[in-house]
Amino acid sequence: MPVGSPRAREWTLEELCGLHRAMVVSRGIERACIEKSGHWYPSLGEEGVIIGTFSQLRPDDAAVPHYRGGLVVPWLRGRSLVQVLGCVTPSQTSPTRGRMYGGFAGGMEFGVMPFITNVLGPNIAVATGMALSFKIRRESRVAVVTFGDGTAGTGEFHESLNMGAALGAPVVYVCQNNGYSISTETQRTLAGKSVADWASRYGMPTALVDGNDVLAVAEAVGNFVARARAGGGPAFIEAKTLRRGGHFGADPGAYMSDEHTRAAEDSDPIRRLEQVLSQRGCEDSRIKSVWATVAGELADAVAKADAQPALTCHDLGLDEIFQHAI
Amino acid sequence: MPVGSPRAREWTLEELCGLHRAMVVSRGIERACIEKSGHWYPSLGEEGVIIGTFSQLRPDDAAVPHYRGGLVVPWLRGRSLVQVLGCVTPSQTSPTRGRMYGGFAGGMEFGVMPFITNVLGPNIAVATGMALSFKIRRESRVAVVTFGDGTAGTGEFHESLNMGAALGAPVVYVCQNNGYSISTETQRTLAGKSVADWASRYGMPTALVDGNDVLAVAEAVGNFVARARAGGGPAFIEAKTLRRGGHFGADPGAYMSDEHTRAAEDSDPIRRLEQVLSQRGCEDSRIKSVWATVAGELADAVAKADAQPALTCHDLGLDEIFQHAI
Amino acid sequence: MRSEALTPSAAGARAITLRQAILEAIGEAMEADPAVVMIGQDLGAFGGPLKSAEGLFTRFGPSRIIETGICESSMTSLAVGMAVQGMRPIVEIMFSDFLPIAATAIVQLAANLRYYSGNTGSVPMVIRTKGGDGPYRAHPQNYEALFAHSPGLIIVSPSDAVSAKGLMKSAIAANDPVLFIENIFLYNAFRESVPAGDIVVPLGKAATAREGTDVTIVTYGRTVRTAIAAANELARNSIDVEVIDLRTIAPFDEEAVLRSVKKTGRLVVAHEAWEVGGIGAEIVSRVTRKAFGSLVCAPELIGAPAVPVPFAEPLRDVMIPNVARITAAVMRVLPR
Amino acid sequence: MRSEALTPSAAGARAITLRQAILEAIGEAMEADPAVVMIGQDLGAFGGPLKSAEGLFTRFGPSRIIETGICESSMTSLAVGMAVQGMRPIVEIMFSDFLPIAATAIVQLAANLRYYSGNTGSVPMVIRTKGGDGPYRAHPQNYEALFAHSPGLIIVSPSDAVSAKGLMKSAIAANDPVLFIENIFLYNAFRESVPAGDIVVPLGKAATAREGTDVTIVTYGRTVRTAIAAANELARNSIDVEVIDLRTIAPFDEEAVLRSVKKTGRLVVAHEAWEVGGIGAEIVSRVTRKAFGSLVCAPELIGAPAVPVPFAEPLRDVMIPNVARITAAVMRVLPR
Ligand SMILES: Cc1ncc(C[n+]2csc(CCOP(=O)(O)OP(=O)(O)O)c2C)c(N)n1
Ligand SMILES: Cc1ncc(C[n+]2csc(CCOP(=O)(O)OP(=O)(O)O)c2C)c(N)n1
Ligand SMILES: [Mg+2]
Ligand SMILES: [Mg+2]
Repeated sequence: MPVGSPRAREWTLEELCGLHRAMVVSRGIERACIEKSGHWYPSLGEEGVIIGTFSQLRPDDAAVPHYRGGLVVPWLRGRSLVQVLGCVTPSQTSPTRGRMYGGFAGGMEFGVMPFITNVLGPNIAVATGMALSFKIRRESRVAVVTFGDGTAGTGEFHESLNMGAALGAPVVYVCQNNGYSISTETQRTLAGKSVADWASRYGMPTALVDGNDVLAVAEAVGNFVARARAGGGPAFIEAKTLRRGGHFGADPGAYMSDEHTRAAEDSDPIRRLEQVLSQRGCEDSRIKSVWATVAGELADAVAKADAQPALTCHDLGLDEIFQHAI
Repeated sequence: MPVGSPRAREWTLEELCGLHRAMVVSRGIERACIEKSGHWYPSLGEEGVIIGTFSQLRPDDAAVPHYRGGLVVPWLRGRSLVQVLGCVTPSQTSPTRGRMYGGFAGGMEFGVMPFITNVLGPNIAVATGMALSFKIRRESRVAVVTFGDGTAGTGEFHESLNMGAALGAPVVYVCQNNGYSISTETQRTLAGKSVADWASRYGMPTALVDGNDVLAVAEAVGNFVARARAGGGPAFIEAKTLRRGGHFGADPGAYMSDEHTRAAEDSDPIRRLEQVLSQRGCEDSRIKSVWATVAGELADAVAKADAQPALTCHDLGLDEIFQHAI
Repeated sequence: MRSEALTPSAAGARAITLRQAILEAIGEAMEADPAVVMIGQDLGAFGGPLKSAEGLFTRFGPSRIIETGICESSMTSLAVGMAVQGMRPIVEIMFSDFLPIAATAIVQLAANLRYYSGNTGSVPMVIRTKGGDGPYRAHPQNYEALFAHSPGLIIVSPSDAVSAKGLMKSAIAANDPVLFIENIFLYNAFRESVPAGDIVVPLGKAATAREGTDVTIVTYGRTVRTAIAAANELARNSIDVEVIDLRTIAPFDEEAVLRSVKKTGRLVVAHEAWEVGGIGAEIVSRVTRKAFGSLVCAPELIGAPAVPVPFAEPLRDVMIPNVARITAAVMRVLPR
Repeated sequence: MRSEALTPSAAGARAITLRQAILEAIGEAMEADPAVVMIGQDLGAFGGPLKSAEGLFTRFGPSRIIETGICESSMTSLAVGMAVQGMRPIVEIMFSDFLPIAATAIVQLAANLRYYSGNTGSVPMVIRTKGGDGPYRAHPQNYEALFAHSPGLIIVSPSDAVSAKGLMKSAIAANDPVLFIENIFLYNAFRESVPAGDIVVPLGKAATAREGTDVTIVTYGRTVRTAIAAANELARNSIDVEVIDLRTIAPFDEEAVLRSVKKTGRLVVAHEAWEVGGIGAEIVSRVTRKAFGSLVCAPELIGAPAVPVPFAEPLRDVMIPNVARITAAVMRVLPR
């Protein structure tokens, strides 16, 4: 959708600036993580899907983000940047206390599900179960889950959507389709037209959106979240985005097509929102200052996170495996 | 399809008689098994799918039958009725040698895959793998697998069809849809329109046929088998049938709708083929004699199978677990 | 009979089966706490496989007795999601054959969540299943050891109706995931006097099913009853066997086992599952490492030999620890 | 170094990593037999995770190096179907974390087929995976014990490049399913001299990685090398340790283990996996039952403590049996 095309809803400048800042923070977090480790799985360029999705939830809704780019989600709900970065430099005061790979940390205090197992798939069912709980208790909460296009090929995806539909769970499924599963162009291993086409066969409304248009994502998610909240049951969104670079930081992605790489550069979701902001009269300097401020906040957060007391062998927590010792 | 409606292919009287006899044998085997155990899972009334499907294979094709009604399939390929019944009264000379529940026996000597695990789902992938082997070796063989509508709800179903399609495996998937998964009307737990509709989304040709019309099944399977053999890749058939009675012999099926039960009685696939036979000039007495002959053969087979030397604790076969002792 | 010994003749006690005792625990828990729900296949009109959910659907309706299709893996993950959100789901895996399908959800998701989340989340969930050889000889798998290598998971298998009820109550009340294995052979094999209302049978604690001084038999589930029968037989020859019913298989009650072995000096472990790589190996290993000095001779382990569980009776009967096999093992650990 | 001792300085021997040795075995087997194919994710341009399939796609093309999506469960069942039809599939499960997803296919399908089919079928299949803690600390699971309770399945985990090549060749040649676990830490940690062409390293046979008379350490995989390092350290104090490298974890070489314990009378078992319910329990149990009289003191078991494997280095380092922990265990089994 070209910049400036008619939108499904009105966006205030404040809202737009909020989304922009969140995307800039997301990118900043990722850049900081890449610097820390070549084995970080960056979400650069996928901020449109991540922020577009998780900005549309109520604080009491359940957020179940994909592993790629999930670190920002608890921040959206109030986790400090020091704590966010602490997930990546585990210390005695960091949220994960070193137990999990930082990118999988989630934040249950903020209603954000961690990637407890790095098996791809189960979290789609987890989100469905969370939503089902809300329905059983007649709460007006919803669950939203994002997952990759590779993950959409698992049996868990199908079983979960089927259960969600059959049980009428208030859940919104969002496929963060970046075109790749590690080195595999998923169109090669996923037979058929699209993930959205699969999902539509479970009798739920589906939308195929430009994932690099954060507003399109937010509008689709917002609609479906409202629908689910009103008792309308589950819905599905396929948000097309593009992985910028290899699977992990140190992966040069030599197997990726030039086309893909060029398209990824060209359709940067942050730049696209900035064009909208300009059109809405937001000055360049104000946009630039967001980047600068965020950079400063992040540099500070990294420094503070790095300075936390290091873990020692005594922090293993042998007695924290059950609530009561068995 | 009403009796006598135009067929997709010509059937000789001999062919029709062959199908008829096979269905009568199938029903006779099942009746004998029900008598032996209340925990037999009968395929009464589902012979149209079973015989319609597995009669259309070449002897060197791979047959992977559903657990319900699978016992007849090796017989179609030459296993004696004594051996067939021997699966159910395990003895020293029976094919399974008592190791498996009779209904799961298969017959690998006849290219019929057993139900090695009673987990529903994996055999759909097994058949896909067999087909893929044929493709890799450039053999003109195909694999055909049947499975229930309950089984179609598993992730394995989706993953297998996706692999079959993506890899172009010469396999024909046949859903023996009898409306139930134990006590569950599957339309209640399977969201969406139909299993065929799901399957169609993997980009393979699909057909929805009346499973109680053995000729319709045979024609659809025959077409897709020929297509797969010619290198056309996988295809899917949903054959609608009706479970006649409970999940197992001793299950009264009190939860089943009267409608279902009446429809099952009314659409007996054997009776329907007999109408075709009559129209083709086959005399009633000839049809009756088939039943009588089969009944006699079965009584004889049951007696012979029962008379085989019983298993003892020495038949456990502790050294038959690996090819070479480890 | 043993059931007598275990059962206080409390007011409201009735003679019921192990299956009914478990159902009673579930029913009472569901009455008491709306967070308790059950999820599985064929729990409605069918009443669950082997009537494992009999009557519950009528009492609690479809929003608390949730029926799904065949999808054990995602169904279990879904229940984890419910548990994380404050429900207390009881996942019904029809038969233990299907546990491996849900292995990821159980071992990697449910068992790990509390620890990995730094105690910010927990999984109060029961995974109940039926396994072991039974009267109709289907679904004879004993897969408990596949799950006993997973810190964070509790595994329970009761041997009598009273403890079955109490353990199920404790399992539902626990704020950690419990795999609850119901032995098919025991399901309707006897009736025992079970008190109505709450019975407290704690997780993690073994019971001395029979006191004795000469030999310790450590066992669980169906084999507890076989061991008691063997002990009674041996008692006629003045051999005094102590039978420890683990009740909780993992983590097992090391203290109770060591206490008994320190008294008797002789250990026999018996279970229906395969000997190789089974629960018995862990028990023998633990006892040997922690009470080597108390052992006067090599421990004995009685379980299934290393072949897939066959179907036919004459073959299956060789697999299962019966009175003769257990008696012979006891004799082997005694001085000749 | 140990690699010297193991490696005949054959013509064509080159210094290669364990990863390369395994790749060489696979490449040679694929050259020799068109029935050998490989199936998994990202085996093509990517060369497999950690380059586990490097170069194979270029050599053998897409009909023999088969790429799938993320579907470990059905992919493994699919490979069973191929094996039944006379192929020799090598299933690549990227990391051992994903083994539980394929548990049904491995434990219930592949392991059971020969026996249940009365020897009318077989599953010549290798399931290869990478596991254990490694340089980049991801995918640190050690799930071998989850699969060592399954009669019909062979589990292998090599500790050096030569045996890695030989064992992979044997695994591919075997007409039964083999779970082949490649330790991530060892993957590129060293180069050893490996002969080109066939090396025969039989399945089911342990190797004496170091001869000794005082204490037996039974171990496998990465821990073999740690044990040797510990033994070398202890040798300075004139403690002479024998290190048994199981190579095949299940069924393990009981004879070799018992022979060594009968010689030394003292047993230490060490592995990276959790102590509780692990392979070590089976070894301690077996030795105790079969060679009780030879043991002069309680065996020691060194493995991971009972918490999910944490990520951060300071925590992970407590989990893994290092030289200090092994040395201390050896000291505990020696007279003071
Ligand atoms: C079940 C499973 N198989 C394999 C992996 C290894 N793996 C990690 S990331 C990844 C690619 C996932 O692709 P996608 O879902 O599209 O997410 P993306 O990385 O593109 O964000 C794979 C295969 C895994 N984590 N889980
Ligand atoms: C994975 C799995 N879950 C549960 C079962 C128990 N079970 C046995 S038969 C059956 C119903 C299967 O329904 P369907 O596939 O439609 O076959 P049908 O019995 O109708 O022929 C179920 C759930 C099973 N065998 N496997
Ligand atoms: Mg992707
Ligand atoms: Mg059905």
